Amino acid sequence: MSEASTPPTIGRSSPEITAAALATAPGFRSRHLPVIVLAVVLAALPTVLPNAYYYDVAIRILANAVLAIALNLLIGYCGQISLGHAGFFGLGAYGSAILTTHRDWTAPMALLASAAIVGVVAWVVARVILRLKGHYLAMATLGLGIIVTIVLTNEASLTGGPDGMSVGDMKLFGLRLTGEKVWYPVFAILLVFAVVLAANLVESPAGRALRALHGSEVAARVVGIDTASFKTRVFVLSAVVAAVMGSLTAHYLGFITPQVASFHKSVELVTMVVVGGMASIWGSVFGAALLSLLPDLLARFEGFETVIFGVILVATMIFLPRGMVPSLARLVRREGR
Amino acid sequence: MSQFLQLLFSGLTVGATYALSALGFSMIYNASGVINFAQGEFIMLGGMVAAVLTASGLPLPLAVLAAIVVVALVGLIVEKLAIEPARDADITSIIIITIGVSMIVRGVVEVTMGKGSRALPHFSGETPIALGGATLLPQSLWVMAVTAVVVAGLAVFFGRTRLGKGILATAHNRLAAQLVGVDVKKVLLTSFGLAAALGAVGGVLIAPIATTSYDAGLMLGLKGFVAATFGGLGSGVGAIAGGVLLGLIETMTAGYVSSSYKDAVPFVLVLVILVVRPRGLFGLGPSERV
Amino acid sequence: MQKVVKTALAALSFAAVTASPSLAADPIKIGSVLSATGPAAFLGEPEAKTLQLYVEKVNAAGGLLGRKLELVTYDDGSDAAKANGFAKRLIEDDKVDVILGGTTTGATMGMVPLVEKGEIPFISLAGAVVIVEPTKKWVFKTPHTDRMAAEKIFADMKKRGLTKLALVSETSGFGQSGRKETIASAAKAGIEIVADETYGPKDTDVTAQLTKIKGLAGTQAILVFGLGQGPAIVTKNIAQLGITLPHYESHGVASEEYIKLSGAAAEGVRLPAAALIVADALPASDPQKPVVTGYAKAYADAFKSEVSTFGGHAYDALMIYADAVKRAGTTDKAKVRDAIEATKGFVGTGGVVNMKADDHMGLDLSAFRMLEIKGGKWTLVD
Amino acid sequence: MLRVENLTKSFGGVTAVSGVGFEVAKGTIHAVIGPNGAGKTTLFNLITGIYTPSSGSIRFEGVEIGGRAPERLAALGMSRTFQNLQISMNLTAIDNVMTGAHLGLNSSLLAGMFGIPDLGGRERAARVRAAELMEFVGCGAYVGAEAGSMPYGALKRLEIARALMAKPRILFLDEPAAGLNHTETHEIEELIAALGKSGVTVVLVEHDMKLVMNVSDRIVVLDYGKKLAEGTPAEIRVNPDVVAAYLGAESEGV
Repeated sequence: MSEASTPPTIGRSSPEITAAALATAPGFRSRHLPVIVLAVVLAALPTVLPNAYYYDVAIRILANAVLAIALNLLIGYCGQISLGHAGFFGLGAYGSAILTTHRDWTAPMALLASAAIVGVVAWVVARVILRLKGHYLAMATLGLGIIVTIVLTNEASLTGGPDGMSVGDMKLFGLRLTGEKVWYPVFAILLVFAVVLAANLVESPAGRALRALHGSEVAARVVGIDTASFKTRVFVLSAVVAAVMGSLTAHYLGFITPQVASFHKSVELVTMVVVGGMASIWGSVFGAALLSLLPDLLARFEGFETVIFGVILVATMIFLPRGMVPSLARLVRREGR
Repeated sequence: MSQFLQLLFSGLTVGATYALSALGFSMIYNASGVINFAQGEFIMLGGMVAAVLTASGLPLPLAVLAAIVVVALVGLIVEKLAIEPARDADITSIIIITIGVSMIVRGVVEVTMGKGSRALPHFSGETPIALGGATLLPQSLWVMAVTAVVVAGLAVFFGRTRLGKGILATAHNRLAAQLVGVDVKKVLLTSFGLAAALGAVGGVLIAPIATTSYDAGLMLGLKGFVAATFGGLGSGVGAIAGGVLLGLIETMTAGYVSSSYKDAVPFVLVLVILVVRPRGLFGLGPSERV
Repeated sequence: MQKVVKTALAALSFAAVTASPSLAADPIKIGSVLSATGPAAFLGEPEAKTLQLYVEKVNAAGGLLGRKLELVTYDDGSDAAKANGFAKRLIEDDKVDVILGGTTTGATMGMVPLVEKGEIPFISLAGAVVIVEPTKKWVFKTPHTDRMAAEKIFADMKKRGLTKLALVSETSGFGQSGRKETIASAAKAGIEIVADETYGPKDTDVTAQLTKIKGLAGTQAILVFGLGQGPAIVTKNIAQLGITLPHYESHGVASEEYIKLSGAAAEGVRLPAAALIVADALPASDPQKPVVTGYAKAYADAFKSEVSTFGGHAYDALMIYADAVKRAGTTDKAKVRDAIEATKGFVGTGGVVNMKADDHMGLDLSAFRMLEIKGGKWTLVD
Repeated sequence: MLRVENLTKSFGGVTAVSGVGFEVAKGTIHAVIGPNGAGKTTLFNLITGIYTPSSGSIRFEGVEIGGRAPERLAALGMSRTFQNLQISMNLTAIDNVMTGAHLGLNSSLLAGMFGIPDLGGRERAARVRAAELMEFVGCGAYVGAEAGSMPYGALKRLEIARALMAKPRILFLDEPAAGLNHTETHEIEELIAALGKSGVTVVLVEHDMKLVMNVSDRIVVLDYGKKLAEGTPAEIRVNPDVVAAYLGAESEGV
């Protein structure tokens, strides 16, 4: 404590301390190498995808991965559960469908408008419900999603009711986006962007603030983190991402039903986040891939698929409680030592 | 007036079943801080097992009893195999576990008992009772009466028995309860078994009126969760009040406003209530210590 | 099991599954996407069983054009978005020759753009009019439409001198499409809709809506438009409230299950349905008699359960396809499509099918019989 | 610098703090002591914005701050630690400390996503400073550690480092020595003394009388939510009321 006796500076720098500090900074290689690998894999994938069906599976994985990453920012990093996120996805999808079909808007304009509307809705909602904690927040978000589904089902003159409505192709810069092979690069690029942006975010001061408020809200507040504002902004961010993905998915599929906004879909998204690994971006990518593939893989089990799906969920949460990617990464690290 | 009376009867019947479901939620929430998304499946399972057994020739009272026992056992198994090993997991993870459990229960019922709907015979006939211009099924009286008995029984259990008091103590402060010698593991197990049995009772009571099928659990479970939140999670009085209130709101909305939006109204209302009272109508205030 | 492993490996690794070039002895691949689980499972399950049963039967009888049939079925879990994905899988990966199915209208409409683009014959098992109106080149359907059901009911009401109808429809796709068609064709038939209520498919109590209807003066009949257990609850609630008005149901409840669930409350209920469920009561002269009794017996023998008209739709779809292939003498998709469109006088469980370029269903009102439940049994009204 | 007047807080029917008033001068070390349940932590929570006062006034450099949210008080230069550890266990140790620099960094989500915050090297500088502070408070060995793997004593220091990271003008320490052994307590005492010398105004709640008497310039004594006495350590040591309160408390076996 000898340095303390020479005021007024608190804390002395030394080359050793500086080196030790910088060694803890997230390294360029550890952060960007996996992204480059991802980009290369996604770019190479078309050479081995035999036909449009596999493109379709790939696109579903990509879209779900983007959704899961955005939701993970809210659930995994920020610690705020949402059991109604498909509601925003559905609003985006139907926003685009309705504006292009009934109002003759161009698809990009409709997408932007729906995203903006969802942003405003999410902001208003967040201001009100993010004061709630734990299961009360779960209930509120769940209710929100269900209300969206009910409205989409009932307003049949706009939405086509429970049987759904078709959505036209999207034109972007004079290019008509249609077919799996055209959409694949769009979603692939989006995922790479999502991974890079999310990785940057969680390592930034804003990301640190999010994680800190998850760990201890009161500690975060006394160092000046406006927790209410952060929660709101992340909620809005993940809602807008969901809306944009909803719009794109609607154009890609060409047909949507209110089930895109259902409780089931919300739970599926949360499951991707949790099974893949909370507060892990790669976990979300992995969780999305796994849970998007499972229904296809289990399609032939004739009735037992629900049981198997449930067993996988329960077993993962019991044996790999932090989710697959973080738990396995930890195991590998321990083995390596 | 007779229309109002009719809606009141319907609302109370439906509300009583929601109350039973909500009580199940509250009981498990109290003992473990877990919202059990499989509670609806317990209700479904109760109705299905009883229906299958009566269809195979077992007398109704025996079938009902057997169904309650079977479902309680399932509740115990669920706690032992799925909840206990994950004690320290995050809220979100435990929600996923209970959702996984509900898928397993639903899937097993689907495979073993089929996808069709089933009805249980009414306990004492189907001749409606006329009352002030409205009619009431004898089964509705069963629903309300049994709910009242269950509520009274639970009051005695929590107020008088050692185990019941232990559950309450654990709900209040797990560590302190452990220190004064409450067997927390046993409390958790009991609460799951009891909640499952409660669900089964609800399922058996409502099955003659509403019929049942392997996929009936989700909606009943969600309604129970809404009712429990209405009243304030963990509050017994709140669960009953929430359930009855929810049933009344639904039928009154369907009767006087719009049947299309009757399912949306409870969710809108639960949002409003949470905004005004973040812990429901009868929930306790926040007790965070810094 | 081997197939599962193969699928698993292929999907996981995206390894190229080389599509083997078509040989003459290759089986004819029948693709289907059905709602074997989920809310529409009670429709999809008998459909799936029927296809399975009759593909076996056709193969046992020597197949089609000397080739065996191979059935590839996927379960969409009653989720239209999944149906869309599985249709892609059938077209692109399984390379099927025809797609039967789409248990629900939503699932069907989700697949329509794909089959139109993929130029593959598609016979839907779902009810709504939108599937075949406007006519889509590759899309056909076997079940009667909800509009026909409404018209059949209106005709029966007229005969009984009833004109004021209270409508109770389900918020499912089936119910809402039925509601739309009922309201749209009511005026033309001279029927006035005096109440328009709805209920959810999982509702446990509908007395509130019915109490409202009970309080309305001048109502002469009630029509419930829904599927599965919902209408049974409505029926029980009608009895509970002591409403004695003539009570119609849609063709959506034409299965034994409805009578079982409703019990005594179903007494006197009328509904339009295919000849299938009254197979035994049909006069011997009825052209459908041999077909429906044959199917009903085969199904009951194989699965130890009662037939429903829904399984019949699958039977009709498979047989219409088989018939078209025989006439075309090839499985060439365009030629088979033309042959399906030229189907004339085909006797199925749903009625006698006469397709035209602008009619891809080919059924008229004669295909519907008005039934009444008497003593817990279906009986013919006319 | 800080002036508390007639501060009162009641929870339901219970009055936890009643009419307390005192003043903290810039650059001094001020202690708040009292038996368990005397309202010390409640007083801290009121001043640092966790609780809203029922009545009374809190002025920080002449500005009324009663009921202001903690995040707004942090912007004014107020920082604190907690009696029950409040560490984000999902972060590394050094990241916990770095959260203290939050207000000095660009915390926009968009900027974060596009990697802008570190363009000026501010993030890097903050990281170095965080390590220096960890060294300063005596947990430099844990610079590369996960917070979850650190022992209790080190976590208490980590909280102080985090509070210092915010460059506070006034620092509230809530029982900094609680749960520490004799040696550790002594080190914390030296640390607090060093802080005082460097010009930070310190207010602390502490049970360890030796530590309080050694480092404090002034002491406020609370009992049953009321101010019992105030003065220098020498005055407090001989104050008959204080002696009575503590003897009374001790005779009850506290």
